[in-house]
Formats: sequence, C-alpha cells, structure tokens
Amino acid sequence: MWNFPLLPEQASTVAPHVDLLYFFQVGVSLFFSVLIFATILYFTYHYREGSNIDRSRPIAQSLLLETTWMGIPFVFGMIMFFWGAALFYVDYEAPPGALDVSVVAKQWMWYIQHSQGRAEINELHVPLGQPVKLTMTSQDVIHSFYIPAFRVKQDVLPGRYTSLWFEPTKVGRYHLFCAEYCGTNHSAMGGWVEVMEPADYERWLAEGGTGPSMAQEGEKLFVQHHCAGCHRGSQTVHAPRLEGVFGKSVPIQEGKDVHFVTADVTYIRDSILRPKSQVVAGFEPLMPSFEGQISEPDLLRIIAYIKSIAGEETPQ
Amino acid sequence: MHHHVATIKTNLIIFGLLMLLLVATVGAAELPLGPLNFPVAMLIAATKTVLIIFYFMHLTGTDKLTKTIVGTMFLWLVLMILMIMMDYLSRDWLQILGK
Amino acid sequence: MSTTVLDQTAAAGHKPPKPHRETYLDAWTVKSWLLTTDHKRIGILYLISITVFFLIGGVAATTMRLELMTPKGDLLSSPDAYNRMFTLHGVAMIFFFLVPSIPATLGNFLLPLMIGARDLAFPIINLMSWYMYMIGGSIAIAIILFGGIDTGWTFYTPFSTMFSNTLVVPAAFAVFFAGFSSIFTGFNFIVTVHTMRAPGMTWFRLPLFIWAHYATSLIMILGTPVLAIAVMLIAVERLLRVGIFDPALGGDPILFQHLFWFYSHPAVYIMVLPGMGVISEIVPCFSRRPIFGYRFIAYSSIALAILGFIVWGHHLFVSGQSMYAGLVFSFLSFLVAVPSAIKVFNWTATMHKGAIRFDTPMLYAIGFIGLFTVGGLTGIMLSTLAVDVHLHDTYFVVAHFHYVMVGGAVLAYLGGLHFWWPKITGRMYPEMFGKLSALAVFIGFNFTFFPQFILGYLGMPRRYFEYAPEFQVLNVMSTAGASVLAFGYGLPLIYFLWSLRKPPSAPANPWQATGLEWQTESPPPTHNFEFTPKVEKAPYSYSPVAVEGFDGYGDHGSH
Amino acid sequence: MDTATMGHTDAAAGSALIPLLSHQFDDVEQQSYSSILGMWIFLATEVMFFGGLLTSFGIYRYLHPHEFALASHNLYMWWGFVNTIVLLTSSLTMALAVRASQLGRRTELVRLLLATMVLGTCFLGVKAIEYTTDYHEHLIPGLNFEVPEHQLGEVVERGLDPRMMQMFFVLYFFMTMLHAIHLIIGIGMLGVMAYLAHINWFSGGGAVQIEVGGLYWHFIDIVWVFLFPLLYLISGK
Ligand code: HEA
Ligand code: HEA
Ligand code: HEC
Ligand code: CUA
Ligand SMILES: [Cu+2]
Repeated sequence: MWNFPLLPEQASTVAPHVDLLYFFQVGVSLFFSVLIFATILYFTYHYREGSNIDRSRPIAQSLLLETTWMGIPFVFGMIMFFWGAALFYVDYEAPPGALDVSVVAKQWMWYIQHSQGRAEINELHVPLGQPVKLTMTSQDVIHSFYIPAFRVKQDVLPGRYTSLWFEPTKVGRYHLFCAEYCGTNHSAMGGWVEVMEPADYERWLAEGGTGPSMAQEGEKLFVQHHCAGCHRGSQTVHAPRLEGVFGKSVPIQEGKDVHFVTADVTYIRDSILRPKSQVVAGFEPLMPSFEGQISEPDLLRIIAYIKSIAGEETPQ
Repeated sequence: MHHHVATIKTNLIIFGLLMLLLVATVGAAELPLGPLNFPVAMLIAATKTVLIIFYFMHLTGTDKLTKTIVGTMFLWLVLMILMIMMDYLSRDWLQILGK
Repeated sequence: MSTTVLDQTAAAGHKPPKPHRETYLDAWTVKSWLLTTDHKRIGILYLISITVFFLIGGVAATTMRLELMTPKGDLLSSPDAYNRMFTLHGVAMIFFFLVPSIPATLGNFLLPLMIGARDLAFPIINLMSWYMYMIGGSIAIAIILFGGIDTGWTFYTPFSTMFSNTLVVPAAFAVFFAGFSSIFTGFNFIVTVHTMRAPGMTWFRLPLFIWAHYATSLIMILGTPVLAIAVMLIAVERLLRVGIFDPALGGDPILFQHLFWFYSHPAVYIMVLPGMGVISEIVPCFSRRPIFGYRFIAYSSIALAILGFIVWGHHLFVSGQSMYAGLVFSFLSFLVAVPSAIKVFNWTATMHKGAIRFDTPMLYAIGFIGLFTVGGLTGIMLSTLAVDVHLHDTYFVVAHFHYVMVGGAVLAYLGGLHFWWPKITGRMYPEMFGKLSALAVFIGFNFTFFPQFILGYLGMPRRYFEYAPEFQVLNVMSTAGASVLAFGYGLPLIYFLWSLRKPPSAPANPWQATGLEWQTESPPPTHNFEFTPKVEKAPYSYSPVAVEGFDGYGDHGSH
Repeated sequence: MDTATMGHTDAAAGSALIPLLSHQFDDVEQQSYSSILGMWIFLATEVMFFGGLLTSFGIYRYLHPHEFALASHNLYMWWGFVNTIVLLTSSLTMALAVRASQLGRRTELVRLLLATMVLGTCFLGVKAIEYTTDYHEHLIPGLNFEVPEHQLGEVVERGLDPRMMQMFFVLYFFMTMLHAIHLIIGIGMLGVMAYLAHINWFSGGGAVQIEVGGLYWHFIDIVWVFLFPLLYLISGK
C-alpha cells in the first residue's frame, strides 16, 4: 500500500510512445516553469527595493523580445501538436486481423463478450502480443472504457458504436476503469484486464465450456428473429442474401439516386434498427424495424454472425 | 448621433423590397433546386436582414463601432454553427468506428 | 496621470483624513444597500454574496478531501452523497464564485474609478445583475437544502436529463439566472468602457485591468447566452421527456457537449482574464516601474477572448467527436499558449530593473505567475491528442484546472483584494498576517494539487468516491495540503473583517500607485471624484528611480 | 465616436428640450449614444441566445432531413407567410414611429406605436390559431404528439423515425415560443412608450428611447425572417 509509483505500468504497444511524448512535455514544462520561477526569484532578489544596483534605462518594450517569446512557445506547441496528432492517428487505427471483442456498458457494469463466445463481466481477458479491437456501446448513459496501463480510453455512448484497440505487451493484471461520470456507482464500475500468454488465453476460453461462438449465437438469433426467413432465399420476399455483405460497398437507393455505403457495424446496426432509412438498391423496403426488440448484446451477436459470413460467396 | 431622418419614401421602398423578397423565398422553396434550396432560402433571409438592419435600424447612419458590433454578432453565430457542424460533417470520414 | 497629479495625491495621502468627508459608505440603512445603484456598493454586495458561495464550495471541498483520505468510502454515507458533493462544489465554485469573483466585485468597484467615470453606464441594470445572481444563488441554496444534484458541474446528457433523480431542473434555472447576471455585468462594462472614459483616457492609456475586463465582457455577452439555452434545453427534455439530447429519443448527447463547452471553455478565460488584469496592476506598482510591453499585454487579452471561443472541442477528444474535429481543436488550443506566454513573460520582464517591494499583493501576484504557468503548461499537455486520451477525466485534469483556477484566478482575486482593500474600505489590513496567508496558500495549494498530477498520470479517474488502494499515499498528501490551504484562506477572512472594526484611516494612495482610482479618497466619495480627472500620460508611469527615456508606450500621436 | 474626445462638460442648464440626464453621464449626447450602443450589444447576446437553438435545429435537420421535411409539412405555410407580412409591416410602422419621434410629431408617433402593437398582437393571434390547430392535430411534444395519420403511411414506407419528427416540433415550439415571449415583451414596452409619449413625459421628445425600442422590435422581426424559411419552407422532395 505504501508503494509510490510515478507511472502506471507500460503494458501496450502505444504506452511507451505516449510516455515518451509525455516526458518530452514534462521536460518542456519543467524548462519553462523553472525558467520563469528562477527569473522571478533572481529579479526579486537582485532588484529588491533598496538594493544598490544599476537600474538605469529599464526597457519598457521590445518587439524583438516579444516576438521571441511568442515564437518559441509556438514552435514547441507545433512540435507537440504534430507529435500528439500522429500518435493519436496510430492509436485509433486498429491493425487488420485484430481480435474482436464486444463491450456493452450499463449502469454500473461492463458486459464483455469474446468472439469465441465466452462472456465475462467487469473482467477482460486478452492474449499477449495480439491486437484486440473492442466494439462498444452503452445501454443507458455515457460511460468511458479506460485502461491506464494501456494508455487508452474511449467514451462509450448509447445508441452508437465506438471502438478502441490495443496490443498488450506484458502479462499481468491491470485496472479497468469507467472514466466518464455515470451516476451512483461510477467509481465502482471497473474491474480488471488480464493479459495472458496466448496459450493460457486459449485455455481460458475453453474453460468457459465449448459453448457456441458469438457468431453461432448470432446465427441462432438470426433464425429466432425470423431474419433467416427472408434473408436465406425466401420464395415470397425478395431480400438480399447477407453472405459477403460485411465490409463491402453497398448500393443504397436514395430517391432516384444510388450512392454507396460501406457495410460496417454501424451500417448493419442501422439496417436492423431502421432498415428503411437505407434501402439497398434493387430491393423493396420490406424489412420491418427491430428497434426495441433486440438487446444490445444480441445485436452485437447478430452482427458477429453477419461478419462471420463476410467471406462467403453470395449464392445466387 | 444625429443621423438624418430617413424619408417615408426610403422606408416604403425598403418595405416593398422586403415584400418582394418574401415572395421570392416562398417561390424559391417551390423550385426543384435540390440541395440548393436551403442556401437560397438563407441567402434571401440574410438579404432581408441586411435591409432591415441598415435601413430600419439605421445602421447606415451609425459609427464604425456599431457596425463592428453587428458584424461580430453575426460572425460569432456563423462561427458557432460552422465549428459544431465541422464535427458532424467529418464523422465517419475515417473508417474508424466512432471517430 | 501626470507626475504632478501623482505628487498631489501622494501629498493628500499623508494629510490626516478630513473629519466629515462624505463617502459612499455613509448610508447604512437596509434600503440604502438593497436599492443602491452605486457601482461601489453593488461591488460590496457581490463581495459578500460570492464569499458565501466560496465558503459553501470550500466546505464541500473539505468534505471530499476528507472522504478521499481512504480508498473505501467511509466518511460519507453513500456514493450519492459524494456525487452531490463534487457537483455542489463545482457549481458553487464556478458559477457562483469564480465567474463573478473579480469582475463583479473588483471590476464593479474599480472599472468606473479607473477610467474616471462617476458610475457604470447603466446603474440600474447593474443592480438587476446582482438580483439575478441572488435569484440564482437562492435557488442553488434551496437545491442544497432539498437534496442536491448529482450530475457534475458539466450536466452531461443523457444522465442529467433521463437518469439522474435529483434536482436538475432547478439547477438549470440557477445556472440560467447566474448566467444572465454575468451577461448584464459584461454588457454594462463594454458600454462603459466605450462611452464613459475621462478626457484624455485613450484606449492605450487604459489600465490593463480595464483591457482584461473588456475582453472578459466580450466572452460574457457572446458565450453565456449559449449556456443559458443549453441548460434550458436540458430542462425541457427532462420535464417533458421529449427527445433533444437523449439517444433513446433520437437525440445526440454530443451536441449538448458542444453547446456546453462553447460557453464553458471561453468561461475559463472569464475566470482568469480578470485575474490577469489584477496582476498587470500589481506587478508594475510593486516593481516601481512601467509595465513591460503594455500593448502586447492589452492585445493578448483580446486575443485570448477570441481564440478562447474556438478551442472548446479539446474537452471532447475521446467523446466520440470526429477525429478531424479533434485535430482542428487540438491545433487551435496550442495557439492559445501564445497570448498566455506574452503575459507571463511580460510580467516577469516588468520586474527587471525595478525596485521590488514584497507587500502581500505582490506575494500573491508572484504566486499567480508561477502557478498559472504550471497550470497553463499542463493545459497544453491536455490539449495534445494522444496524451489527453490517457489523461482525460483523470485527476491530472483536476490538478490542471485547480492550478489555473485556484493557483491562478483565486490567488489573483486575493491579491487584488489586498491591493484595493484600503481603497474599498479605507482600512489597512495587517501586513504580517497578509504575508503569512500568502505563504500558507502557496504552500498548501501545491501540496494539495501537485500530487494530483501524479495521481492522474497513474490513472486515477476523477469523480471517484472509492479508489484503488495504491492511490492512497498521494491522496493523503493532497488532503493534508488542503488543510494548510484552508488555513491560508481562513486568515484573510478573519483579518479583513477585523480591520473593519476601526474607523477608516487608510491614505488615499497607500501604495503610491498611479491609477486614477488612487487619486480619489479612500473610501471614495459617492460620486467617485471631487474633480473631473484629466489623463495626460500613459498608465504605470512609475519612476522612483527616474525611468530614463520612458514616455509612454509609443502613444505619441495622441498626446 | 470617441467620447473621450467629447469632453466632460458640466451638465447643461435644464431646459425642456433636453432629455433628463442621469447623474453618471456628462451630457445628453453621451447618454443617448450609450443607450443605443447598449441595445446593440444586448442584441448580440440575443443573437447567440437564439443561435444555440438555431445550431441545434441545423444539426438535427442535417442529420435527419427527411423527418424534418415531413414534420414541417404539417405547418400551414400560409399562416407563416401571413405572419411574416404582418411582422414586416410592423417593422415599417416601427421605423416610421422612430421617424415621427425624431421629427417631434407626437400624435403621429403614438398612432404608429399603437399600429405596431396591433400588428404584433395580430402576429400572436395567428400564432395562437396555429398552436390550437397543432394541439388538435396532436402535434405537441410532451403533451399529445403523434405522427399525423395521413403521414403514417409515408413514415412507415420510407422508414422514417417518428422521434425525429417529434424533435422537429420540440425545436419548433421552443423557438417560436421564445420568439413570442420576446414579442410580448416588445408589445409591453411599446405600450409603455406610447403612453409616455401620449402624456408628453419624454423631456427630449423620446427620440432616443423610441429608437432603442425600435432596435429591439426590428430584431424580433429579423429572428422571424429566419424562422419562417427554416421552419415552414423545408422542401423535402
Ligand atoms: C481558469 C481556468 C482555466 C484556464 C485558464 C485553462 C487554460 C487552459 N486549459 Fe484548461 N480546463 C479548465 C480550466 C482552465 N483551463 C477546467 C475547469 C477544465 C476541466 C473542466 C471539466 O471537465 O470539469 C479544463 C480542462 C482542460 C482540458 C480538457 C481535459 C480533459 O478533460 O481531457 C484541456 C485540453 O486541452 C485544457 C487545456 C487548456 C489549455 C491549452 C489552456 C491554456 O489557456 C493555457 C495557456 C497557458 C500557458 C501555456 C502557460 C504560459 C505559457 C508559457 C509559459 C510559454 C511556454 C508555453 C509552451 C512551450 C506551450 N483544459
Ligand atoms: C473556483 C473553482 C474552484 C475552487 C476554488 C476549488 C477549490 C478546491 N477544490 Fe475543487 N473543483 C472545482 C473548482 C474549484 N475547486 C471544479 C469545477 C471541480 C469539478 C467538479 C466536477 O467534477 O463536477 C472540482 C473538483 C474537485 C475535486 C475532485 C473531485 C472528484 O473528481 O471526485 C477535488 C478533490 O480534491 C477538489 C478539491 C478542492 C479543494 C481542496 C479546494 C480548496 O482550494 C478549497 C479550500 C477552501 C475552503 C476550505 C473554504 C475556505 C476556508 C476557510 C473559511 C477556512 C476554514 C475552513 C476549514 C478549516 C474547513 N475539487
Ligand atoms: C420481412 C423480411 C425481412 C426480415 C424478417 C428481415 N429482413 Fe433484412 N432485409 C429485407 C429486405 C427486403 C432487405 C433489402 C431492403 C433494405 O435494405 O431494406 C433487407 C436488408 C437487410 C440488410 C442490408 C443488406 C445489404 O445487402 O446491405 C441487413 C444487414 C439485414 N437486412 C439484416 C436483417 C436481420 C439481422 C434481420 C433479423 C433480425 C432481418 N434482416 C430481418 C427483408 C427482411
Ligand atoms: Cu460508467 Cu462511469
Ligand atoms: Cu477548455
């Protein structure tokens, strides 16, 4: 309890980069703070009232000095901006092939499900050295998913997907916090991120029993909600097959015009909740809305299913 | 301070122009201009505003300071709208979820 | 403000005060206070009211700090109680203390005096402003009595509109009224500065205190109405349960964040610009030399007011705002460093070749410069995208804003109070205790909030009732520091009141300062000046050691 | 105009033609200028006040154009049109009232002010009719909002979001009511001015006071000039 760390652990690929920038900034800040403190101390001592010192020709203004001390902070500022912006970019672009994990926040817990199917609450198990991508949403208010050891944070909003990715570099147990104030038990809405050796992770996944994967659960839901009735080559309804849709460009009919939209998770979500807002060209707007009928975790499962058949050929 | 008093004729001309512009807005709304409908409507409203401010509110007769104030207030309004819009317009430019 | 005038007043200062001089403090009936339209009296009314809110906010802070001594919640009965505490603390400190602090007290009192006017342009509106504040303040106090509010001072939706079951709607109205009181103040200041300057008081002879208040007023009139409308939208959504910001009803919660910060970022300059104005008065006076780079300081106030309006998105880097918007807002935030740097460096340079005295106001001013620099530089760290991803909503942010608001604005406010206390009340405060308080505040402050930077980088989120055990040491340090800080604040409260017990005896110009306000008696007569002041020189023409070659700030044309 | 150069003169000896001078001002010139400048600055605040709503409206309209267009078709464009004419006419009478006050024509001034008030009241009357119709058509959010029957088909067919149609009406009512409140204040203010002009209370003829009141009145008009196309004329074809 009486340990006195100055830095959280560095346990992700971006952590050292963020720390480096941070130390640079601490250095710059120290430099300017010390500069100003020291100058003030020197002046107040040297030019204290009554000291016998040359006070002739004090300067009242100097364009040269002013431009200097406007210019220097500006230059440092630009360095920090570009450095920070570049890192930020990297921070957010998940590498391809990242492990998919979905996160649903609600007052005051985190419901997390791995694509292999195992679900957990307030804990997140991840394998070492493997990029992980979280797709997150909230059922009520705004929360924020925060892992200090990874230097990542992202608000989790109701009615919308946000994402976060990281690649753990150190086996261990790290804090998971909710960083956006969300009501009574905001401070209790956290848990642990457990980084494991890949083999341990596989074992851990298997421990949950050889239950269905998220996609398999999604497929079951796909049938339960009668999606399959239309989307698997129905005789009565002309509906698009969903194989190979995910990640592709989809033509959307907008009045007389057609424009293309990438079928990402947000698109699939909208297609299910408000199907008629984006009607695929060549189809009638027959699909009913499932707003309020499918829970957030189930939605994510269905999406996982549709994603899982992204590689398949569309049977015609 | 002492602007010259605007004549009744000036007032009536401005009023006439305002009426014309009003008819123009309604007319323009009926035209199939597509995405241009909105900017056209706003342009007409802005023109009406300019007429009202300059003539009914006598901005023509006032000093630079008052004109600056008027300029600033509309500039700030536009600034707020545009900068908030900036967020919404650029959402999903990157194919990164939630960015 | 020619040297001859200066000599005159210095001489007047040493004369014993005339026995039956009429001052603005003469009437003591309740009516004479509650219906006064005298800017000086309204300043006093504000002074009393905001002190009440500072104490309320301070009690809440103390409770929070005590609660945070241990990782488990044990002092307060429930997390809800804690949540109400920090909301109360934030709302009281921001809307009811710091926003009106310098402008509505010192600003109200001094602005007409400094420009040589008899009052503000609209005295009745000035009184109305105080009543608006009191309506808002009464609602705020009623909220405390009837159960509090737990949304945080930022009122984020949809929590505030659909989930909180506390008194959000009354709070929205409290903020609304406080906002309009601030708008009225700002509006009055702008008109007064434009139309009521004394003969010869050109723009570049205005004290920098006035420039700072002018810039502040711009923010007040252009930013505050947006906050007013944002809280009204919250009230509507909450009362009628119709969708505006709640995604479940089709709204977008980020729109609220935009509207809120469109005001609340500029508002941080409402809080600190007047403080910068105070420092710009104190530093040259106690350095006994003209301020360095007058024009740059003046322009930088306006620059801060303008730039301050276009950086608000730096509060939204991880909120789900688009990345491009984040890039733009981050970039603009770095530009804000430039006008801030101008001020810091120019104040420092003003001490060069001065004859520096260490009276209490100067000690506070030096504290301000140092702590504002640290606070500002950490603000710069927060506006760096990748770093803010880690630091957002942690104690690093809490430390940052206390450095700028407490280390900055509150220190400036206290410095200003000491500086003008003789003018306002006609009494001197005990110098020894003054120095002691400045020292205690400086040390206590750093002990309270420096550990929070470390806590923040370690990852302790803010608004936490309970926290992980490894954060305890730093939290205990912080609480210990807060008690020193409270002591430091307690002192002036006591000795200022104590100084009132004797009749006025302060000289007109105890600091031998050059501003117009020092040319009239202490306390000033009701109509401010016995004579119509005429201004003939640039401000800050201090020349105890005969500043050679100084004849103003390049203002030759307008002589 | 820089008053610093105007010089502080001792207040001129009282004369019936010179308006009352408040103690804080040096002369009438300074006082009038301050009042008018003050009103302009207050209007800047008002612009940002309505601006917050306009921004919200703009964002949601951008995000949900079809719903907003459809919802807007429930408003009766011609009522809005008539009201615009009424309000623009009131601006004309207001401008003429200012003119009358400048020329010192008291009876004309009172009549024009009354005319302006009557027109303002007409506007409110029309608004009241509209609100009642909205009530009967179940268009009031928080009270009785339902998507109108004749639009249900289109809503279902095009998969529009009824919540966003309600959002349109939330903002519609908020904006028009805020506007109406301003108008009511304006009418009250003109009433007081007309009375004061009638009893010849204004020591200087009231030109400045009427001018300041006029600025406010014209501002209300300008707000409506924007609200009308924004709310009534969304073409969603
Ligand atoms: C008086 C109040 C005040 C002031 C003046 C400032 C000033 C600044 N603030 Fe701060 N801020 C707050 C009050 C204030 N802030 C509050 C209350 C919050 C939290 C709100 C909440 O969420 O509850 C906050 C939060 C906050 C955030 C959001 C953090 C988060 O939630 O993630 C950011 C991010 O950019 C930020 C940035 C800045 C910047 C860039 C400045 C700049 O203006 C600072 C400029 C000054 C300097 C830079 C120092 C002087 C310059 C030099 C010595 C030259 C050398 C400089 C360089 C080399 C760059 N602030
Ligand atoms: C002007 C603004 C202002 C001021 C002056 C202060 C002053 C202080 N603040 Fe405040 N603070 C905020 C603005 C301010 N704060 C804001 C906006 C927040 C965010 C709220 C939110 O999240 O919504 C915040 C949040 C905040 C937190 C984070 C809470 C959390 O996130 O969980 C903490 C924790 O330490 C804290 C502490 C303090 C302390 C110890 C002081 C001390 O400086 C106060 C000391 C003052 C007194 C103690 C009263 C006067 C003293 C006496 C009369 C002497 C006698 C009294 C005693 C002996 C008790 N503040
Ligand atoms: C009554 C028939 C019907 C049912 C039931 C149905 N859909 Fe659809 N769906 C359609 C039709 C028709 C379209 C094409 C028109 C459109 O885009 O709205 C479609 C389009 C889609 C699309 C967009 C496909 C593309 O190519 O871009 C997705 C994704 C989708 N549906 C998923 C689902 C899911 C998931 C369910 C169940 C929860 C479901 N649908 C239930 C008829 C149906
Ligand atoms: Cu969830 Cu805080
Ligand atoms: Cu900010």
